[in-house]
Amino acid sequence: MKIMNMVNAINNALDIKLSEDPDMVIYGEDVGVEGGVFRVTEGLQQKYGAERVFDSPLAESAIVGTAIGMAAAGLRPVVEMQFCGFVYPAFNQIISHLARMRNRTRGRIGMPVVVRIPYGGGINALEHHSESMEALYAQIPGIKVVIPSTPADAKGLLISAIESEDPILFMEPKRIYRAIKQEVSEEKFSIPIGKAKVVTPGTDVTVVAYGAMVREVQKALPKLKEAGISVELIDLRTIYPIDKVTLTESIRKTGRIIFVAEEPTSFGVGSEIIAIANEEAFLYLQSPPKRVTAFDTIVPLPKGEHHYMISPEKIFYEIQRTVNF
Amino acid sequence: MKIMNMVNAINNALDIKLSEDPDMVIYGEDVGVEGGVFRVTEGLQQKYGAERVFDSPLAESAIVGTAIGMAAAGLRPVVEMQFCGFVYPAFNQIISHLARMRNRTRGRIGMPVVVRIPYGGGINALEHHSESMEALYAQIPGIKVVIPSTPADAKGLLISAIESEDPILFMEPKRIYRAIKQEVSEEKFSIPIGKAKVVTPGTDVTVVAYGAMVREVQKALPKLKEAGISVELIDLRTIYPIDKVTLTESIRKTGRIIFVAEEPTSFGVGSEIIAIANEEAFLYLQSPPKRVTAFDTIVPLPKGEHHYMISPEKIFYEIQRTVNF
Amino acid sequence: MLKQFDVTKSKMFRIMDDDGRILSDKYMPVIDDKQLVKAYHDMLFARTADHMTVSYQRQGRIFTYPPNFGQEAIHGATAQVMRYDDWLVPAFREMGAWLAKGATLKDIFLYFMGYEEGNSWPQANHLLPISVPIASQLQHAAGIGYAIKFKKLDEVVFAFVGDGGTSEGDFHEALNFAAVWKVPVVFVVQNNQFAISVPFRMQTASKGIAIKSQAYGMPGIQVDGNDFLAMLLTMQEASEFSRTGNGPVLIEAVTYRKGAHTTSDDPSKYRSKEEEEIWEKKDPINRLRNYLTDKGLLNSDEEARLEEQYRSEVDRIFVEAENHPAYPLEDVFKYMYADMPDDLRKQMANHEEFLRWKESIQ
Amino acid sequence: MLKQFDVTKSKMFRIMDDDGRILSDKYMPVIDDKQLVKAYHDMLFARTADHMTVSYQRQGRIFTYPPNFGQEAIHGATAQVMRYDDWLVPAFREMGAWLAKGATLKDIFLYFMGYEEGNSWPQANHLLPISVPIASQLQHAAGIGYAIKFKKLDEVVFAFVGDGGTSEGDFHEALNFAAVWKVPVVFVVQNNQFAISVPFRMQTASKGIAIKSQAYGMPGIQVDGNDFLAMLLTMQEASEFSRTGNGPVLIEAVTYRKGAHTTSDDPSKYRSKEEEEIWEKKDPINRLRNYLTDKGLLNSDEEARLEEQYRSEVDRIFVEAENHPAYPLEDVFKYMYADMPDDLRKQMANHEEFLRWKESIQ
Ligand SMILES: Cc1ncc(C[n+]2csc(CCOP(=O)(O)OP(=O)(O)O)c2C)c(N)n1
Ligand SMILES: Cc1ncc(C[n+]2csc(CCOP(=O)(O)OP(=O)(O)O)c2C)c(N)n1
Ligand SMILES: [Mg+2]
Ligand SMILES: [Mg+2]
Repeated sequence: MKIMNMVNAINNALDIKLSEDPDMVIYGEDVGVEGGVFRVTEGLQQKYGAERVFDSPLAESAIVGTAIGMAAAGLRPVVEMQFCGFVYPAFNQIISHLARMRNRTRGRIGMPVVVRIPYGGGINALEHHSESMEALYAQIPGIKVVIPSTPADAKGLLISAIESEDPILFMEPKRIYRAIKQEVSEEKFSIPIGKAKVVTPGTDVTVVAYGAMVREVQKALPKLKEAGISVELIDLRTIYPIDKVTLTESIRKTGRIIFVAEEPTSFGVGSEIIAIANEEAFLYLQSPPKRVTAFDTIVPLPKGEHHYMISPEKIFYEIQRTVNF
Repeated sequence: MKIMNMVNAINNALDIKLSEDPDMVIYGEDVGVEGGVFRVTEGLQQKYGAERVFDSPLAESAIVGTAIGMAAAGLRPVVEMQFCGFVYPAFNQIISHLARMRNRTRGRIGMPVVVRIPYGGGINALEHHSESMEALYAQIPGIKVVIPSTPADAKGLLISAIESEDPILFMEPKRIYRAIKQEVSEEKFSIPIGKAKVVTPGTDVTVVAYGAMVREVQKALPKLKEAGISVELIDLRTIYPIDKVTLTESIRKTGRIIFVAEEPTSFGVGSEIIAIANEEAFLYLQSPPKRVTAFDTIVPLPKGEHHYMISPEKIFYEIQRTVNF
Repeated sequence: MLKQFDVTKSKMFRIMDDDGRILSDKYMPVIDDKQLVKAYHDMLFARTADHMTVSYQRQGRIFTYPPNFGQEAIHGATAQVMRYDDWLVPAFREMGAWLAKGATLKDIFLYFMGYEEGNSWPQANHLLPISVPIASQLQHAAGIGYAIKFKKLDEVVFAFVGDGGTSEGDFHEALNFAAVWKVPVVFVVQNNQFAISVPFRMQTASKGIAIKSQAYGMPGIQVDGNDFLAMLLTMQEASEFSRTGNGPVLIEAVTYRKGAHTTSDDPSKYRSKEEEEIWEKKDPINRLRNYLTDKGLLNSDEEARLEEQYRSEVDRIFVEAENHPAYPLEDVFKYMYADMPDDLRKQMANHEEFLRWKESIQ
Repeated sequence: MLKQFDVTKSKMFRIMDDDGRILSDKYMPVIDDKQLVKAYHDMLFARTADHMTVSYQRQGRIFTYPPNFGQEAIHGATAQVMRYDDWLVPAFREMGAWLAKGATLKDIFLYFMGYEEGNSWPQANHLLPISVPIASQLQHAAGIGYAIKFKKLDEVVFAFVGDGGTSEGDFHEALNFAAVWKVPVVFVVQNNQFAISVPFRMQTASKGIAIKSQAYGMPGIQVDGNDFLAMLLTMQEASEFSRTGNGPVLIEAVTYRKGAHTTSDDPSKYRSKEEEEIWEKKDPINRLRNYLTDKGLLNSDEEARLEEQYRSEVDRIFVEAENHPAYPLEDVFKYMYADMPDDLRKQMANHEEFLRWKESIQ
């Protein structure tokens, strides 16, 4: 075991898979020589050579588009989009090809491609560097969306993602890239995609979160305990396909559900969680499912971001109100 | 009054606004000489000249991107994306600029741009020509999404859209481009954006639909009536911002809500409708809100499309089950 | 020719004139007579199938179809140079090339009848499916090129796009990546003068498409796409160039879309009969026929017999395709992911329940 | 020069050598001495502000900032040709040009401190905001160009992008549209040799960027972007060309990003000291200073005084920006739409309720 932050853990997962699978390649803007603007791929080009870990020209559509071709020809590309706000030029390749190639060819051409996307706010960044638009991707039939909340999860989920025969958007909560450190095994291990994790069992209310928000909920837990509220915290881990079994069991037990995320409120993952709560546990619901999510606005620049980001206080406040409904 | 189908009505709205506003221009692929692949802009180039109604090179990103520049410089562009499946190359311009320019410049540069998008299935089309991905757009902070269900609505809503100071994605249900004919005034009139319409008042269940699905629900109404079920049919008309007042009133009255749409089920407009029902009318709900929506799959090619499209029978079936919950 | 061609100055490369007479035999492709006749027959077969598909569509037996009429020499020449392990990355208007790569006509029919199956081409090696989003497929070609180079394979990618497609950003990015990576991709632009109704001069202000190769530091050539011999030599040289590690090539094949854009389109709205007549004189099959006839390699009786044979073959295949089993519900779900997620399984089950109810009330 | 320049052959256009000595006065921009000195001072001011901004960032008084160090001659030349009604479409590394267009330094500071306000530039005419998504802004420029032509105005658009940006599809589409529409846009590529860590040679296999103009049928020119005089002549000719109805121009201004990509970047990871030293000798301000000194137009005492004055002016403005009022909650919502939708109003009210609660428990 070794103390790792999420950057180390992702780097370690990439390293393990590169050493195991000669057909795996990594590329994107600045991922080669520099090791990525977040240093996630640091050292990998030196270790595996510039044919397997390399810088590409500055064009997101072609980064994903060429990965599709590589996958069709038997490689396993793991590509990086530099920031969540810069995936959009690749949107057409993602939705029209990456997500559709398997179905279009009746299973003949699968797309074992991982697209890594650092996302989310809270780092005082420039415009377009702080968005949480995971719902955009979760709704695309044909891809899966995975978001880790700890270094160990990042490693285990990324290894599963790279081994998956399906295209995975692997969204990395950059705010906690270095903020959380924990012991992580240096051995290879994987965590299954499509399974949520009960972080803290509880009885009064189910709180669903993922990514950087899991930690924010955890920060609110002591106060909630003080207030006599027993929270069952679920880390979704996979946004699509959602683990409805774990969710439903928990909601049926607690009768209350609160969704916490950085994303804008409307048309988000939270809407889907509420829909699931209704479809699967309607008769168990004791209060309206609640979204503790960002405004339906553009993420403000740093000086205004505190208004926008979800704080542990706000989480506490909303949970308390829901339980007292 | 004149009998018009939706193509005629949209053409008429464009004609009225072109004649009124010398700064309005229309362009896109094949919209000029040919009048569009659906003939929506037919005759307009002849009438207003090739500087105001014209063909552009084949590049959706630049069609939207240049419209942004034109709007910044005082024009009012109405651009066409040829099919719903071909908007994606323009996704970056839509989400990163069209939706953000006003906020970015603290209101100094507004974006009075209309992007017309024929969308939806049921026309035996090739791949990528049948999608209903309105939720992708509805969730983008900074734009509005409008979908008409009749010729008259198309005209009135489009006139509002063109006059709006905000960017509007105007999604046209191509399946009913020519299928519905009605009397439409040739005079100028407008229908407000952001207001839903109660198509049929009723007491047992609220059914929310828009676009081509309004007609499919209407087809199911006689049988539902026979079965003794009184349906309040609401045509959403605007997907964002949703008219929560009309929705809430209706749900509180009927206690039941069913959402009918062509879109994939998960992470869709339906999820948001269910969230609204919970947030605004939780204590009134007598049965779980229900989505009668498409599978979370890619729209099948024509030979499989009947499996995928929502039929009046399925609408009847689901409504009956919900009412009998 | 490729080496000599100067995209900033040279005129379109041709070997034969509009009547199929050799203009200059300075550059001639190497191909033996038998193979040449076979190439001609393959083009004839493709044209026959194409024409018949259009009429099936008119009869309502097939959905929208984009005719290949007039562009057969490009596909015929490609067919001659593509090896079994080479890759073909189609747009949607290269039927002759698909067939050469191993796609069956039945599959092609199934596709345009509305079955995804028809786009999976199990008999073909290294053939990507038809790609509808314009120009997007070129990036796949660049990626395949990378894989070939990475694995040190002896393969070339042939990637197709139309003149309209050169305006898309994906065209630019694909050519740029392929050139920076120096990978074996032959980009073939079928400049058929139109993108649906939009004429080429409204697509770009550049002097043609071949010159765009300058932007990427790759060789380019503008060739008469209706001149089978010029097209063949160009494809031979380009594929050789790419195969031997010199990176990508851009070919502008100048041709004319003699038919409609698709069966839903009416060209009379946007182009003149006169223009169509000018191009009628440059028909690629007529030109090759004249050339072969002059060389004494064709026999018109046999050709009539062949066409007859092709027609009945096409029709037999079409009827076979028409008798394809119905599209099962499961097929909507089955190929979305390697393993079907529970959610999809449940959505299918719910729908089956509905179908049972529907049946029960009838 | 623009007319004479052959992108396929000509060497980079320069007027002065690395020491500021005139290589040839065959092509010289028309500018009077006073104006020339002013241009120099403006560049000096921009550099002073740039350096100080970097140090404010190091002091934690400002967030991420992309230094302009080394690229000032491009902005200085642009400043000289832009008229009040001309448009400037920035990327994010042209501070001197923004200032010339009427942006205030205070606004620029506000922006990099994290206020959108700083990007709205109320004092500037026809200046678009800073655009972060690489190359996307070029399409806006083409659209503005269309509006200018449509309204028959006497205006030109100056649109900026980096060398990395030329790889994006949006670059291609923007230049193509502008050329097809024949609209007055001067596209300026600041080829500063790097896109963050990626060197230019990995960005494209073409012989530079100017040659890419061939793909669009527009004139192109490669100019020494650290040579103020060459840059000025080029901008004069290009804007004149566009202004008189001849359509767009592509300028490749060859320069060097002497600083880091942004204040979060460390160039020592990917480039050598030797390379940096080579470019140090080509510094645009030093070269212009040498030229002006040789002409007897500068006085080193005055310059020292000026720099001192600039520093205190910049600092005064920075402190003013630092004292800008806090960002009100309402500003998050207020500018999303022309009229605030009920939903946003409610989200704001809910948040205010939470804030009241939070206050109440403290
Ligand atoms: C991204 C995208 N935009 C629009 C379309 C609709 N469309 C289909 S074919 C076509 C014209 C293509 O022209 P060209 O590239 O010249 O090919 P051709 O049809 O002439 O073979 C258009 C606009 C599409 N399929 N994809
Ligand atoms: C679409 C997009 N992708 C990625 C980024 C992240 N990014 C910011 S600047 C930059 C490099 C830009 O290089 P270049 O165009 O040469 O401009 P320079 O920074 O050298 O001025 C990158 C990759 C971005 N802002 N937008
Ligand atoms: Mg064409
Ligand atoms: Mg650069």
